[in-house]
Amino acid sequence: MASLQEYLFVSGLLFAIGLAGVLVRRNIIVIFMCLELMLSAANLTLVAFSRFNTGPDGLPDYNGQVLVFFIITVAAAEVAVGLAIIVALYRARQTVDVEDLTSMRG
Amino acid sequence: MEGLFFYAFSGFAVIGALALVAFKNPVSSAMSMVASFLGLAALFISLNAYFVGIIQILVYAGAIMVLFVFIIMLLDLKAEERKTKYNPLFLVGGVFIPLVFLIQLCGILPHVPNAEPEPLHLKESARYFYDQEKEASKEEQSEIHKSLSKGDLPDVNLIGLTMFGHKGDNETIKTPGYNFPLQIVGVLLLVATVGVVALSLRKKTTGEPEPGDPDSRPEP
Amino acid sequence: MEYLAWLLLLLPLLCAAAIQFGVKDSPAAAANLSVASVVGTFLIAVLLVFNSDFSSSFTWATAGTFTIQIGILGDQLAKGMMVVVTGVGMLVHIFSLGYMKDDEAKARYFGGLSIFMFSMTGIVLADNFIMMFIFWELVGFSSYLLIGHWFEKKSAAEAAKKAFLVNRIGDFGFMIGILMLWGILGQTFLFAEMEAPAKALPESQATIVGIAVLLIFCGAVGKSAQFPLHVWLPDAMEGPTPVSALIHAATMVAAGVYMLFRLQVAAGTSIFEGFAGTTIAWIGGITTLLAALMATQQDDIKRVLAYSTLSQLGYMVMAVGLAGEAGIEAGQAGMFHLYTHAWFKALLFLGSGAVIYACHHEQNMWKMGGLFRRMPKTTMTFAVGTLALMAAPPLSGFWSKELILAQALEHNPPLFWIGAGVAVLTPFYMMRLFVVAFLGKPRDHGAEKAKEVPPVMLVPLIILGVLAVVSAFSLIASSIVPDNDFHAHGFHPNMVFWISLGALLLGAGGGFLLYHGRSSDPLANNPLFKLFRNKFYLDELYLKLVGLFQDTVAMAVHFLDEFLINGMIVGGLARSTAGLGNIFRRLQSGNLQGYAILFGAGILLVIYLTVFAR
Amino acid sequence: MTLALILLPLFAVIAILMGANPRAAARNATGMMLFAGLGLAALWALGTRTFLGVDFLVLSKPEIHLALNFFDGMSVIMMLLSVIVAYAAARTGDCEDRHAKLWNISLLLIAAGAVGAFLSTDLFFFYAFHELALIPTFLTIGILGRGDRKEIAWKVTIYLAFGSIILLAGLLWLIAASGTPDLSFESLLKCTVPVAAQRGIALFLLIGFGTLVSLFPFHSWAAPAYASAPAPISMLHAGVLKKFGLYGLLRLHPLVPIGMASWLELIIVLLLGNILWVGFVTINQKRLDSMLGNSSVMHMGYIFLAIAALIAAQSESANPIAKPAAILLMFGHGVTIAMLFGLADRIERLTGTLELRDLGGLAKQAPKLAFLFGLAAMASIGLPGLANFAGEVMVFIAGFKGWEPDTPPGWVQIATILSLWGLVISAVYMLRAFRHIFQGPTVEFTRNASDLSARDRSPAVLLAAVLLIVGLFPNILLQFLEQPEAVVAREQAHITQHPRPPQPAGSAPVQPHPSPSQ
Repeated sequence: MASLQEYLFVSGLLFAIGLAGVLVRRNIIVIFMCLELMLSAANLTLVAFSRFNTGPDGLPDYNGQVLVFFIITVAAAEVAVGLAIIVALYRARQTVDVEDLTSMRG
Repeated sequence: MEGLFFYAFSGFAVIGALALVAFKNPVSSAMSMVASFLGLAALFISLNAYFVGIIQILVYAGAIMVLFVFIIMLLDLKAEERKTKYNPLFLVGGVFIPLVFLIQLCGILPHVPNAEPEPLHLKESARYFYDQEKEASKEEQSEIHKSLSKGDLPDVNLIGLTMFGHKGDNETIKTPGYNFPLQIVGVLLLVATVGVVALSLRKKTTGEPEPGDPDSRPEP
Repeated sequence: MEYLAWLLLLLPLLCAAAIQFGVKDSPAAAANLSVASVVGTFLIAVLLVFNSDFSSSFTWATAGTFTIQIGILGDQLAKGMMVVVTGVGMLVHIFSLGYMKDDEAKARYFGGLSIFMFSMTGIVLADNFIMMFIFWELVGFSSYLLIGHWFEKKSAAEAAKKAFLVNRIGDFGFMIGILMLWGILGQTFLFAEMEAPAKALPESQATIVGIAVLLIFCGAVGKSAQFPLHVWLPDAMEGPTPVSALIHAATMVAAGVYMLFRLQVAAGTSIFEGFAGTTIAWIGGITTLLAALMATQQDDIKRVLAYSTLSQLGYMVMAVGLAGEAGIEAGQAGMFHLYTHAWFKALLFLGSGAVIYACHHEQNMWKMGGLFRRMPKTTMTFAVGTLALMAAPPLSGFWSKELILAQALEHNPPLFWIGAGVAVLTPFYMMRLFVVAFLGKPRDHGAEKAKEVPPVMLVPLIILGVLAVVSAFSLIASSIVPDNDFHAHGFHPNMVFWISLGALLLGAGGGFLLYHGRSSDPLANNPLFKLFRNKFYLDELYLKLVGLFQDTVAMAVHFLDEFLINGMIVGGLARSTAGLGNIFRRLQSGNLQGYAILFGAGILLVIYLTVFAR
Repeated sequence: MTLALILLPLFAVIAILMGANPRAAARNATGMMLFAGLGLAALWALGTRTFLGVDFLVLSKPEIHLALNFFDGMSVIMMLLSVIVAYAAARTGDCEDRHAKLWNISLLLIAAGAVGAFLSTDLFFFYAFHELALIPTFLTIGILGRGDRKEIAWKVTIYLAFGSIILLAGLLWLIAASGTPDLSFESLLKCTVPVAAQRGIALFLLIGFGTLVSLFPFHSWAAPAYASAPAPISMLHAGVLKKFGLYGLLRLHPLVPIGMASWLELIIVLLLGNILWVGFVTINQKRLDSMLGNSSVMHMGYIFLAIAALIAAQSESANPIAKPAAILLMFGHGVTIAMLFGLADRIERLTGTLELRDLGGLAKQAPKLAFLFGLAAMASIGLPGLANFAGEVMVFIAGFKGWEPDTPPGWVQIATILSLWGLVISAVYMLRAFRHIFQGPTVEFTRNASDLSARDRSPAVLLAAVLLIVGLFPNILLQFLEQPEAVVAREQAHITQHPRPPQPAGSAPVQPHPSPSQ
């Protein structure tokens, strides 16, 4: 079975790819997907730690998995609200390209 | 054998992720994301986290993905066009920063213990919980009891115990549980639902400033 | 007794409050209420004189172990002074009923008078310095109110302001003096507790004590209008004439003398020894001379009286100052003069008020004349007052001035000769005033049509006229002026008597001869007298100084504040913040990915710092 | 019960947001605050000490309580000042209907913040409530202010943020150096700050609090801000909120007496800057509102003089007059300046101008206004019988408390003497203003002015009554303060604890950590 190091590396790799997507892509929906990917990558870390941190009773540390459960729940809410904001934004500006959304320029 | 699965599914997830970033068409990106999440779910399952893996598939690959695709369709988005004045700094930063991050990760990983995971004592635990359950409720033999008696330990059960708290042998509280956060999350979901509805409502009037709007005060 | 005394203090205050908050819209009621209250206080004051001493107090402010008391101290001095204050006050109130009959703001006027009576009573009865300062300020305030009674007149408003400000300058020194004396005399404000520490003062503190006394004297300089802060008093004549009689002649301006004498009684005259007492006496002497010289060339009838008030106050201050050398007797002489002066100066002012009233508010004496025939009773009382002020024997002014001159001759001969010189000038200018205004022929139609004033104004004049004659006799004076045994010893004509009699005849005769039958001042074009007429140009000098110092400095400071502090030093901070903000503004491109890159770079930096850099 | 004082304005804010009539809500809430405040003060005066407060633990490490209670008599007096001025402010000024919401919400929030800051017995909320009150101040100036409102709002924000940050740094340093187990004043004041750290902490506190109190040379924000802000906001800020800094200095002085004493000369120079320098600036003002703003800056100098006397004496028992004097003057000044700003607003409404040279003879048209303004002006220049005088005279006595007649006057005495000249200066500008506005012949702007209506008068009448009552009987307020025996006992107790070593920060007793699910 794979070691903790390997799981963490995969998790980091996914996170980095997600980060790269956030930085490179201009479509705000794709950026949003990349954010979800980063979240899931973090979840992988948690689950891996949970599995590799077995207690004296020989069971994984389920606190980690409960945390993942919470993260997924929050992420679902986040996606719903985020997409609603994107829709509202699109209605107002007729674009989802972040290059065009610069009204916060100082 | 398990090692092979690991490499296969992690490769699947990574390729899906790369495709997510690389595709120009948002629908294709969404599909690649599904692939990546499926791979991740498999990795969860390989870590004995069946419940989380299933949730990952149900919530992400199922619900959330549908939402994404639906919105993409709704907005009728086309593939990104190449902009004339795309700032190359973003491309450089977008490659450079994740790369440095990976390098830093590689710098840390050697300090992580590189051991095989300890084997899980699922059977013993199943027996232990079976005994406890039998003491608590003698009459009925539920499905859980049956599977426990067979030595199968559903990890949903364990997550539930962690989530809601359970008592140990000496009647002292072993884990206090996450009842309060759970309720908070419930409230959060409710608020999110209300918020989404509020956001999606179209304003009837446009242009007219509201009476209390201070910005509409004329300059003296 | 204490209750009566508290009532004496509070009655005018209650009356003022009732006028302001109750009967403001009914002037007649306000006037009657005010007169009733002052009659009540006079009766109480007389009652108290024939009773034993009293004292009573309550704690006004507490701070830890430190307390400030408000208390009344009813010794012989205070009780006597109360009779003077309430007596003059009562007559002035009654006179005002006639004088202010048709005034628009009668209620405000009587309210102001009541406030003044309250404040003056407080000064007289105060049993400690802080309480005295409190009422000291309050009399200044009521004087401000009453001088500015006709505030629509620019000159009245300016005069009120000037009076308040000049008094404030005096109070600046006064407060420092009070605080220093507090530190010196073992941290007590109470007059009753001052004697022991004052006796035990070491020789080494003589200088600091002298400075403290002089600073306290600053208060008297302001309130009693001594040189160099005398400039407000003549201007204060802008107020209604009864106010001038009550406040700016008889009572308030004498408060400075009273306060100094109170200190001498409380702490002994020893603290006035040395340069402090000498300085005070000389300031008094200079004031009396300068004021008398200025009085010789004034045309406004009230201003002549105002300068004569200054001059007489100079006598009193001189006497009080001599107490450092001469002991308490000199101070008593000053108080005696204060007492007699109050009656005859009130008489003179009220008399001039009657004249002004009769001449339809004409104050220039060269536009009067021949009033003797038209208003003989007023003229008679005015003549009595004039004689008393001239110190003609055996009127009241003679006795008290004699006493002061005797003290001066004994302890400070140069001051005696100044006093004697002023004793020539006083009859001179008073004779000028009397001859020009009352004798001869009317020079203006206002004077032609003048009629005798109504009884409500005449009666106070007559009472005061009687008092101006008899008040110095021991039958009356002994129960009011403290420890005055002057008359008990009888009177023997001595050198002082002959000198002052000669001065009186010289001045009065000169004045009569020079001004009898004239219609304009023969000395007006004499350059020396021009100097007197223009008050030695002191007002102009002050105006220039104030303009130079206060306004220029204020402007310069304002400029520096705007451009140095606000603009450069502290403003520089604001501007550099703004500049920094401008730099950071560039980073706020509004571009999501720009932010994300910065954010990512920041996280990398944090990881580096937390993980690798240790 | 003290919580009610905060909740009343906050509920009113919620009610306004939900559509209640803003003016009525603000007036009712401040009226009830006044009522409740007077009631609580009466209870305190009758001897009740214990059951008044509320205490919520909001954070356990470091231990922070949302504790609202009267820490001592000083809190009671400041609370009274807040509710009185809030009552008057809510009844002053007219705004257009479309601004009524913002106007009244700001007012209520400032009142709530001020009361909260003075009632917090916990350092964190003491600071936080003040900041809460500052935000609506900035907003109101920026949105509803007069003149160059944007720039003034920025200026105020920058100055006050600067002061707050310096103050925060000082407070954090103080907490670290004292090693206090929690942030409540009670445990804080039992601690001893190492002498080495006191000097630095004291400087930070002085500059931080000083900027909030417009101490020279950080004063130039105040006058334009008060001139620009709507009248109720000026009243609340100048009258109440600004006293936060002085309150804080008095509250924290026992912790860093030696450090403060080492900056005595600096404080004295700065306070003289307030009194004399700003005094001259005030003389040169041509508009009533900026004159009042500057005069309020100037009068801060006198309160600082009392604080300087306390600092020079290093302990309350050595100079028992200084602290009560400062508190009394804070109260008197707060009421007076609120009254002046409120009446200046009326004058502007009646005549349409505040330029002194355009006005004149208003006393003829509006005698009641003249009476009230004259009363406030006289209070401001220290007329006996009104609250300020009692404070001022005690400040001066406090200044001379430490003087030995054998020695030449010390720093504090010299400062006292020079400050006394400030009384002349303030008389100059106040009387000049009164003379120009109310006296002299009637002019174009004042010809058609009418007098105040009973409704317009009511806030000023309340403030005037307070000035008179406190001025005639200052003991009504001073009785709230500690008895001398209590001060000595407290300081003795502190001294006996003194030689203990400063606690390391980690050794604070760990509180049992309650689980959220229980």
